[in-house]
Amino acid sequence: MKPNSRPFSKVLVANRGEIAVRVIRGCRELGIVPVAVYSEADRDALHVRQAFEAYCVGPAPSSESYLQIDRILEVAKQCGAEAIHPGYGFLAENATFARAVLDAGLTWIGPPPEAMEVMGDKVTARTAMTEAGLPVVPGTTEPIDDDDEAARIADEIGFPVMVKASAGGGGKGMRRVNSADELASALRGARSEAGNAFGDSRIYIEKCIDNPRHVEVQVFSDAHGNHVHLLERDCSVQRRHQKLVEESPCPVLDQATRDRMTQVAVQAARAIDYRGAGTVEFLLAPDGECYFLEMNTRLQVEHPVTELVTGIDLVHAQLEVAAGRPMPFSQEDIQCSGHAIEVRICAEDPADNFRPCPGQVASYRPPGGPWVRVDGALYPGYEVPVYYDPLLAKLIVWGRDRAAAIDRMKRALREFTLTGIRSNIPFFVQVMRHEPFVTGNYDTGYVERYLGSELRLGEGHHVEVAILAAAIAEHLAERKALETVPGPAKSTSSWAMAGRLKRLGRS
Amino acid sequence: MKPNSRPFSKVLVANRGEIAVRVIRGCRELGIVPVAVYSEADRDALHVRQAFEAYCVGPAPSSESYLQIDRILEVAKQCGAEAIHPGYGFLAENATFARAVLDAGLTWIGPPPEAMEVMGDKVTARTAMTEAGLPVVPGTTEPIDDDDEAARIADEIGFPVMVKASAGGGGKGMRRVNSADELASALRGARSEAGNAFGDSRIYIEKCIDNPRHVEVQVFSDAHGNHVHLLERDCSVQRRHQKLVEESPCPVLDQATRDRMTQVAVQAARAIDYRGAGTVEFLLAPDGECYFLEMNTRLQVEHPVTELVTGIDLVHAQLEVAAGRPMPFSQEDIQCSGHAIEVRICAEDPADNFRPCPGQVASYRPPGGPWVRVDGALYPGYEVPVYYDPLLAKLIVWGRDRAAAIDRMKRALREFTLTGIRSNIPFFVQVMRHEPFVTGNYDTGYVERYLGSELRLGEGHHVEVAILAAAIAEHLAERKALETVPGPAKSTSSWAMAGRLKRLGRS
Amino acid sequence: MAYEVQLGGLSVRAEVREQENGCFEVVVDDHATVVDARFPEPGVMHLVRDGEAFEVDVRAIEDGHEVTLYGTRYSVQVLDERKKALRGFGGGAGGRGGSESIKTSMPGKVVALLVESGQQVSAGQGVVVVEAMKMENELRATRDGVVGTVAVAEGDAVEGGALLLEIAPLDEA
Amino acid sequence: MAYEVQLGGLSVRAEVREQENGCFEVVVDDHATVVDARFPEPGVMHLVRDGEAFEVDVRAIEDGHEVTLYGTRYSVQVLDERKKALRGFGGGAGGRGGSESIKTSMPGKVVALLVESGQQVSAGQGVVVVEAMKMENELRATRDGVVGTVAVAEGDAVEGGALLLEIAPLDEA
Repeated sequence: MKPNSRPFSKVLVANRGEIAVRVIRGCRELGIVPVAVYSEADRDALHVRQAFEAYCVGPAPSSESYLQIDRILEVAKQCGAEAIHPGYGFLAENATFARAVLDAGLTWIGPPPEAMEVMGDKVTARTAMTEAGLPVVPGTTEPIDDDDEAARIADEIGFPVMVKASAGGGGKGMRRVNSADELASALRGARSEAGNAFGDSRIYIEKCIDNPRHVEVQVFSDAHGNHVHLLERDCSVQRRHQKLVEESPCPVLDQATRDRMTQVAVQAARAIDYRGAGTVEFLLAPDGECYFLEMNTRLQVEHPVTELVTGIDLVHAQLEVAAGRPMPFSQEDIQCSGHAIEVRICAEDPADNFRPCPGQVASYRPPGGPWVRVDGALYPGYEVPVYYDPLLAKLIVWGRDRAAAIDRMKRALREFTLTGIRSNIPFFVQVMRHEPFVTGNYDTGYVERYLGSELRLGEGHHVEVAILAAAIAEHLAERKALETVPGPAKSTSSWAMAGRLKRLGRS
Repeated sequence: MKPNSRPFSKVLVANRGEIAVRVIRGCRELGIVPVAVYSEADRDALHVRQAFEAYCVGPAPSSESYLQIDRILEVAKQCGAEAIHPGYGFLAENATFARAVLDAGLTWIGPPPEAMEVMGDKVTARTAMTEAGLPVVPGTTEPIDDDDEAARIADEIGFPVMVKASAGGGGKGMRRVNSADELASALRGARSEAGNAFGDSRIYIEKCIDNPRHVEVQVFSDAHGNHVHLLERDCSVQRRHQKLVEESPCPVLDQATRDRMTQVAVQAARAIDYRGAGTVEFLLAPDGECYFLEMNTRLQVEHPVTELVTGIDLVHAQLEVAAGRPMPFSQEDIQCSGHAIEVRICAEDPADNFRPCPGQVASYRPPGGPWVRVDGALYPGYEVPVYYDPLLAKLIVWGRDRAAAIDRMKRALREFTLTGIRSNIPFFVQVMRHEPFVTGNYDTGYVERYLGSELRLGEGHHVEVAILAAAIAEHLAERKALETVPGPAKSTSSWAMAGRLKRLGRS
Repeated sequence: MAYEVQLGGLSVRAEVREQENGCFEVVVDDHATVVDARFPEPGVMHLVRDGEAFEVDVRAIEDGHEVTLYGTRYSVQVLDERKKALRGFGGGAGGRGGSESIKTSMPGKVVALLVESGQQVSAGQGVVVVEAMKMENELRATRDGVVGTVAVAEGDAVEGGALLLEIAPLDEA
Repeated sequence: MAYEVQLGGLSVRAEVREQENGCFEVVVDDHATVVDARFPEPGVMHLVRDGEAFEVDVRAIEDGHEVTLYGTRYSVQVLDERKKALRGFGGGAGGRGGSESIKTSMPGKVVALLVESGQQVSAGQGVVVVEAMKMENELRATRDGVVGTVAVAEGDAVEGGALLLEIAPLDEA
């Protein structure tokens, strides 16, 4: 019963939002002092509230705070952190940062910078993986600067093509182009987004595989040459290349393809002498072929689904192997038990083209009960800032099988209280009862295919309830407006009314 | 991937609080319409908010609402419920109610009334279990009415003795008596409490086993003669026979004793032709002997720890077997994976002898993240009524091993935001870092042994932080008092101050 | 109070009366319903009607309330006599024939102006790019026309609903 | 403002000043500390001091605040000049020699009165049973004496802190 010695005494978490909270939780559980950094807009953010130390690193824009390598390293040295965990996004896949961390004599909780560089540039990654024997999607083997050249190459590959950021990830700087006349706008948009997101506006072009599924394999490696996989995740429910729903295992993968895919993923990790948590992404074509898409050299947003089906804590494991220890499990220990599904809850309005909806959270009560997990950065009264990604929380459920997991997700979604801002929770309620999703019969075009029709939010069977609720709400609002200056002669019932109204969020 | 047909279409949940919420969640997950009943004090309770139908069954006192058999049956018939789930407490172990449910042509989600009667009366239970070959604690074989007779018997057994309610459970109507002069007061207290809690004031006397552990075995049976166990739980961390912390597996049980105990528990279930979820409780003496204590013929408060180590949803299973189906698992399917710990979060002040602290919840934010489960009935603004049990929520964590589970529990407890009322959360923080608990070296006397000393809440290393926080809070409170009528000429900063203050809960 | 309530194509008359016991009697087109409505958390309404229970999110919007339940969102217009009268004077939604406004529906930052005042544009053409929460959104011309007022400059922070630029019909230019 | 702050045996002078940037400068016995204090949720204070971060529960109590962090609860008296003066007049805690009051610390119901006015009792003897949240609590005499005023009857609902009965010393009876 003796507790393990902690891998580090103090770790700086160079991130914000739910992933910073996730890593801080992992640190606290291992007895590590977690250090938060924050921008001026994030003083009241949950990751700051949960850290043991917290330092402001600059103004709200991430380029002036969370992307300030020098400032973050200065804080790390000043507070005596031994290691830096980058989360995902921001500097997580920035090899320059990783090197700077190492040069400062600190431990980088991530893969070797060389591995990051190979995979960080999507073009060199394609080349390296081809050499390692992985199947890749046809496309350019180097970045394209010139619009005319891009047009020529796209024509050669044949439309539709994908324009992708060389430094990309998470769908940023990515555009599908159906025909030549859309190309110029797509190139402009992709370059600008990529420049803003990664500080690198280079793009490349790839054949567009129609109706593929996005299936990825979680790999894990240590510094002792051990490489394992932790099964696959299906992340095909996407909108504009932003994943919305992820699950493990993939509902349609046959065991032979799974074996091939997981084996190839481990092969990729071994080829680049990988270390820590990584993800090898594949496109699974309708004909059963799979193509290497890219490797994400970091912890993924969707890592919890893997944690729930394997029982392995990936953040703990990252911290252990970063400290030079052998990974605390072997391939035989990794068994898939049951089924897990995650949805990404964002400050977006699904009824209005998923437009971002920052603002103040009025009420927040996450679902609870059996096999429901919420990884989030929310609390009642939290002001969602406009400066960052709209991801607020992830809701993850586990069930004995996929049907049980879907039923549990439905229950949990309806139990989720989040008002004051609009979120995409209603959209997920629709998805969980939508036949193509329930039967597992979906691909990466799923959301766009059904968004305007079967996944519309505007129609339902409770018109009468909506009318009653709206009429009562209006009645109370007008009652309140009439009672402008409540004096001592007022009856208590009007006070009660005012109280009710206030709680209704009308004032 | 075809969904299972639901065992019932509509189920009435004859309870309140966290267990009603738990059962409603289970119903919703299986596609069953959950019907809540509530007292006038519970209109805004979470179980009402989460049900699909809700009916008021009477005034606040439970004797006039949750214990009103006729009224509850009337609601069940009126709304077309097919079955009734009693939760725990209230009518859960009332055989008269179970029979009335059956007589009304409804399904009782619980064991046969005969089995409830045998086990419900602790005296007949002792007799039956002796006959079935289980080891029992020495004591009276029938209830005692007369104080003089009680004194004689207690003398015969030898002090210390336990006075227990014949109809008892959950520590209600239970008293330890160290010497003859304490007996009269104990008898009076136990009878009165038993009468109030169970409508049955009969008591009996048992030998007091000193320094035992309380270890119990979860059993499960169906109507087809299948009886299995789902391993054990250690619930020795108690105060006045109220369990506070439960874990599975028991940290000190050797495999031989575990095998014997689980086998005997299944034997008990089989002997009384049991059905559904039940718990056979044992006292584990320091010498390794175990004694049958009682059988609880219902779902226990602490069932989640068993769910987390076995992956089996006990509420789903209850619903399935109540519908006459065979249990959806066999003994071989039940494997213990990792370790789970639960703490019972109550509206009690651990610094003031655990006195009940009802009131309004100011802020509530449950912990989240990996392998943390909260089963509760709380929300921000919820008014905890004075009429019922102080249990507000259960915090349950899972870890790969016991040390990991304790570390996770520490993390989760510190993350738990609950203000406005006092709770016993600070007490659990103390327990989780207290050496006797951490090493598993505790028994049922643990809490009373250390409460006044090592588990005291009053001493810590953050005196300076406390002084700073209190001084700033006072400063803001006084600033607010000075700004009695903010006029238009006031600066915005005083408004900001007032806002801060309000959020601080001072007005 | 009595209201005209509109939802989708539906329009009904609803009157709300408070009862002694704190419940509401709502008369919808002469059909009376008693609703026990509570507000357990900000923005949340819990209703019990004849035993059926519903928990809904309620959010004030222009001229009414947005009600969300079970994955469906209902935009309900609730107009009293005064509001109806105002509406009558104000006319319908959107000025026909006049200039059209390009507005951003979300707060964010103008990262690129793709057109300038006086420039001729065709419907669907990208005119301005706004970044909000790290995503760039290209707003497009809603009609053929000529760019009129340009109310923002590149780099400006803008509120939700802010006017970015106007596009006048060709014949008015 | 300046306060006398007492915690356990400790007594210090603390002065709080607000800074332009919203932080607080707290001078404790001439040692100045800058604290960035925020109130993210009701009853919750988050403090950052020299990079160290603490989230504490703060609850107003008589003459001060109760501060809870990391499983420890600190009852901190915070007195300004006015309160200190009032305290000086009021004398110490608990009247020595006079009647002692039996109060309930929690709201609940009186289920049994075990003594009556004029009855002689000894310290530790059960005098009244109060039920709160389904648990019965027998309150005991805190001294030998004679029961004086009995302020409640069986079945009464009582608030937290309510006087139940008084016990006078034997010599005063």
